[in-house]
Amino acid sequence: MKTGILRFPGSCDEVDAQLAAQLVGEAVLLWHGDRDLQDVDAVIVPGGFSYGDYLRAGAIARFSPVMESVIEFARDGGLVLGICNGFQVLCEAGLLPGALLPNANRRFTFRQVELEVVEADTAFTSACPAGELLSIPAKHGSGRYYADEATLDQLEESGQVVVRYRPDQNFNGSLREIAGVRNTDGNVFGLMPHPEHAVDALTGSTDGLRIFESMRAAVEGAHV
Amino acid sequence: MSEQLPALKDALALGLTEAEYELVCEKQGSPPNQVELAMYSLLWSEHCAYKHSKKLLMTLPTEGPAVVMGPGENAGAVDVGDGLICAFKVESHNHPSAVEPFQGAATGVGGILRDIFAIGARPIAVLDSLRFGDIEASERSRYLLEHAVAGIGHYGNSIGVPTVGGEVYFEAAYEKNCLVNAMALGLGPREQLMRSAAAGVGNVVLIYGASTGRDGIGGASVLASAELGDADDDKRPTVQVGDPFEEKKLMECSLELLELGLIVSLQDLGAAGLTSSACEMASKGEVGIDIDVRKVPLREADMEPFEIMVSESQERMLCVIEPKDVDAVRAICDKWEVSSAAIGEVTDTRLMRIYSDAELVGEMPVEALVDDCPIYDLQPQKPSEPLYDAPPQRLDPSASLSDSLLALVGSPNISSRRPLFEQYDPIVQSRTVRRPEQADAAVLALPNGSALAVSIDGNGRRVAADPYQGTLGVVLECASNLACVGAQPLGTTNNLNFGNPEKPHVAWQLSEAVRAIADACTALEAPIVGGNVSLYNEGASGPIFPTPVIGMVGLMPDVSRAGRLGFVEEGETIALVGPFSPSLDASELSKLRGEPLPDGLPEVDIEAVRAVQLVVRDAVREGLVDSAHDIAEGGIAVALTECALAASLGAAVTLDGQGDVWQALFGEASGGFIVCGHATAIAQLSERTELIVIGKVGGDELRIEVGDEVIELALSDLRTSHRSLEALFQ
Amino acid sequence: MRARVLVRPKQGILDPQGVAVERALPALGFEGVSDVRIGRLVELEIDDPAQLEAISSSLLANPLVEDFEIELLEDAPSA
Amino acid sequence: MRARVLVRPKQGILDPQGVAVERALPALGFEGVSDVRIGRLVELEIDDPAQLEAISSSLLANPLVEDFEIELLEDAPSA
Ligand SMILES: Nc1ncnc2c1ncn2[C@@H]1O[C@H](COP(=O)(O)OP(=O)(O)O)[C@@H](O)[C@H]1O
Ligand SMILES: [Mg+2]
Repeated sequence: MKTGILRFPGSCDEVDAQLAAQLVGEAVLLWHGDRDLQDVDAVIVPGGFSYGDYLRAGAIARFSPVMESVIEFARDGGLVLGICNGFQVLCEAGLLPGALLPNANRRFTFRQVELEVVEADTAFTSACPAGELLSIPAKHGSGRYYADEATLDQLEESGQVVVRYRPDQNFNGSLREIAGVRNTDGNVFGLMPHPEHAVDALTGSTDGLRIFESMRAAVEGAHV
Repeated sequence: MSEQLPALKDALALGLTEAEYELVCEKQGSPPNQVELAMYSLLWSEHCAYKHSKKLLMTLPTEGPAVVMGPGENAGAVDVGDGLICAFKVESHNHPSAVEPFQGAATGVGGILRDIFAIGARPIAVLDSLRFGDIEASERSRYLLEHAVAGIGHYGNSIGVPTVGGEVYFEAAYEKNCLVNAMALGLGPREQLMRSAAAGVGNVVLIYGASTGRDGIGGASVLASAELGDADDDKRPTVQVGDPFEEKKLMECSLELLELGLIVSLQDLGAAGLTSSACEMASKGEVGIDIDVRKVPLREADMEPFEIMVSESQERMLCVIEPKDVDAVRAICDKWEVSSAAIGEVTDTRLMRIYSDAELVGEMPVEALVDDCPIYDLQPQKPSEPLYDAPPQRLDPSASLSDSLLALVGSPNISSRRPLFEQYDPIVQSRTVRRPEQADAAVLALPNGSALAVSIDGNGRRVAADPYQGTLGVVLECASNLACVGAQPLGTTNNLNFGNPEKPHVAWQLSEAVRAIADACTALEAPIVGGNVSLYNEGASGPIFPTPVIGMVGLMPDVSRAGRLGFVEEGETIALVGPFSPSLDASELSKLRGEPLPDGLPEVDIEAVRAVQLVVRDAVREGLVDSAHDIAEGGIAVALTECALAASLGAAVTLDGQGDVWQALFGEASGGFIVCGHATAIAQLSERTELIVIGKVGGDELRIEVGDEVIELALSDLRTSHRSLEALFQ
Repeated sequence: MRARVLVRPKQGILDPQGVAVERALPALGFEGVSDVRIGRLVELEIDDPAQLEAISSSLLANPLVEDFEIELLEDAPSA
Repeated sequence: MRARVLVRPKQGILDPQGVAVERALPALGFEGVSDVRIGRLVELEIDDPAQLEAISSSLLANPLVEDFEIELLEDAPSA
């Protein structure tokens, strides 16, 4: 599998995502100004502060040339994972439902959180049993997931809520404890916590690796 | 511009003395004009010229086997093996933070990061060292704390450099002068190491990064030709606003330029802006530089030449490049959306010549600007009267041992810093093996399986009680922190935060502290590779506590053996290691009890402490012990609490009942460590060093028996106390 | 032409900053303040004000969670 | 009474957000926009509008880096 990780001015966790993706295949960085996705099998929109998070997290990055290609790639069924700022960019770009608002605690917050895998039958979580708790760090200032009630109901019904915070760990105030959602086709997934920072026991947990392993399984399954 | 030359009164308003002004006139051969006076006044300021500290700094040990770059460049650097260097430095942003804590702290982080990438290293970590007034009593101090922490987080998080450690103390002596020091570390290939000396007559001087505005032109606005009326006030903002997004691009752009070998010399623009960076580049390279201020990209079009030269706008760099590389350099800047402009040329004149288009608006010998500022001798004198008031009493001296432990664990200087550090991203860059509260030092993995460890420390109260012994304690504590994770010090940086050095008692504090740093760093073989000095931190109520802040970087061969402070397993043996003779002098307990500072502290045996550090270091490296934690504020009882809370594992401990139980439990001193491990391992360790087995890990309470007395506290109660700072951040 | 875009959190969406301000006021001695909402103020110089609607809905505000209001100002505002 | 406080970065003070937005606009196909300044919009219900000046300078704006302007609105704004 070859993964492409976007690099915007202000991206911070793109190299971390690259290191994580390299554990399951090849991984290259894709410059925001280029439209060529270099034939990757999957795209990661990484964490950080693209364009300083000025105005609104993700608001400016979603207009970059590379995002035009990513939108097309996603429409064609390509796997797209948005992590933290990447999740915000994907929501701003309309590839995922909802929006991420400033944390309810009004502060950038770093915390190791436990995520419940709500949907294990997705291209991003197939390596996890449903109900499993993944210990993964979260770190952000705008991670409060919001969508209107009708949308939330519909997301839950259609299995689009993929991961949730344990209720006592939902520091950002996300509605219905939502930590990550996918699109209706299931090929685009965004979450606020950082699976790429949970791929090595030395620096934390290895629970995040499952996300990358699931993506590899999805890509390789599709190839056979 | 105004034709009228500034006069002596302007020089005085800019902080020069009459004698210094006369010396400037002599060096210039005539009274300086507006631009010249502005530049002299900055370069001859305490901040740039180290007028009152230079002689002391010369006494510091700066050489050692690992040192690749000592003091004198933007940051120091040590060799960490495999062709890599670690650059590091600590710097203060005290005054700006007292005025506007969010921006002051944020730009402090921005400034220290530029120093790191200016020498060709990629910033890999930030640490902060903070001092505020009594937060229990002072609304202002709570405000400063909250905003300074937010500012540090804002900058470090947004730029993608992890903040991996730090320290904060609250003491009334900092009420009017808070301290905000930030330290940064960087990693880079040794052959990419960059110096700031300008070279190559005919080479191009290029500025890149943010545009130049009126930021930080505080004092110098007295030079404005127009009378400053109320209406003009907002034309002269002094608050510098940080833009981490701009700096992120600046950093990536700089590192790419260095990697491509396009840069001859590089320097950040920090305090004193273009003036200091250009003059220092010229001075170090023994050349001259011509600058045309009209070529500098401006944020406000109507800036005068002197304003452009002294502006402290953030996120700017100055480099010297070969004329043939100008297009290539500018193309890289464009790629990163960083603006750039060729503004001058390296000359062989040894003059700084400032032009405004074709007009020469300032001409000064580089040597006069940079080297000829008078250096002053200190007049140290130990004060005959106590300098500091006794703190308010917060704990009844007749409180029980258990209540006293709870009070200590919940006191602002000891309680958990989690509400602060969880506003910082400690893990970006995927290198952080130990983050705050996991170990005494932060641990950062290196590519070859080894690791760096870093710690920052500075207990001002103990230094106030005894500048020499107190400072020894600070340096030793830093090294002890490194030992606890298994690291050996490679080098040290320091920030000397003191009051007015022209006062004999402050001069005494300063000289004693520097003497201690020199002695301790020599003994530890941890030479000083850089640092910073922040003087005049005082107001009508007196000086701050003398606060030498020490940052130390060490190396351990095997990252997988990095030590931790929390207990590990039920049933393990707990031992007290080291030549530990606790005393309540200047301790946290005596502070809570409202006792005044003593005059002097017990003597520290540096060699004995160093010896036990080596034993602990090796025991951690070998995996002989499972945890190690040095005893610091609050004594052994607090250290045990921290080991227990970090692991959510209780302990039952018996301490020697001879002597004063208060001293045994809460006394402080250098050289004590709590280690835990299997009984056989502890027995093995006892063959290497003085050690007392004091108890076992287990249960959900902390029980400490001492003589006839017992402390018995549920971990949950200790934890509640330990979280007391959370209330400030609701 | 100088223009101003006022961006506000939509009704019904929690505004933690607004809540914090509202909570802080009584402690500072200010009573009788309620319903505090904090949004963004964007001021700009624009050649073609007809573009403002598109700029606002695509960039300055996120219509899912924010409302916006455009004001055209003849003169420069009293800075 | 409904009131509105416009909080802006002071003249001469760097406005990183404004700069970033201004730079981004041409890439989105919007030309001819300049001098973008981004501030805060605070709207509130207040019994005694005479307090607004004090509230603004002590809490809503940081007078070191921001200016503010108070507008009293008779009716509720078109939310
Ligand atoms: N306390 C100190 N100990 C050792 N070196 C110091 C100390 N204070 C300043 N220096 C050195 O003096 C030089 C100038 O420092 P500074 O003016 O802070 O530089 P910059 O403007 O690059 O931050 C640096 O190389 C710094 O390391
Ligand atoms: Mg420097």
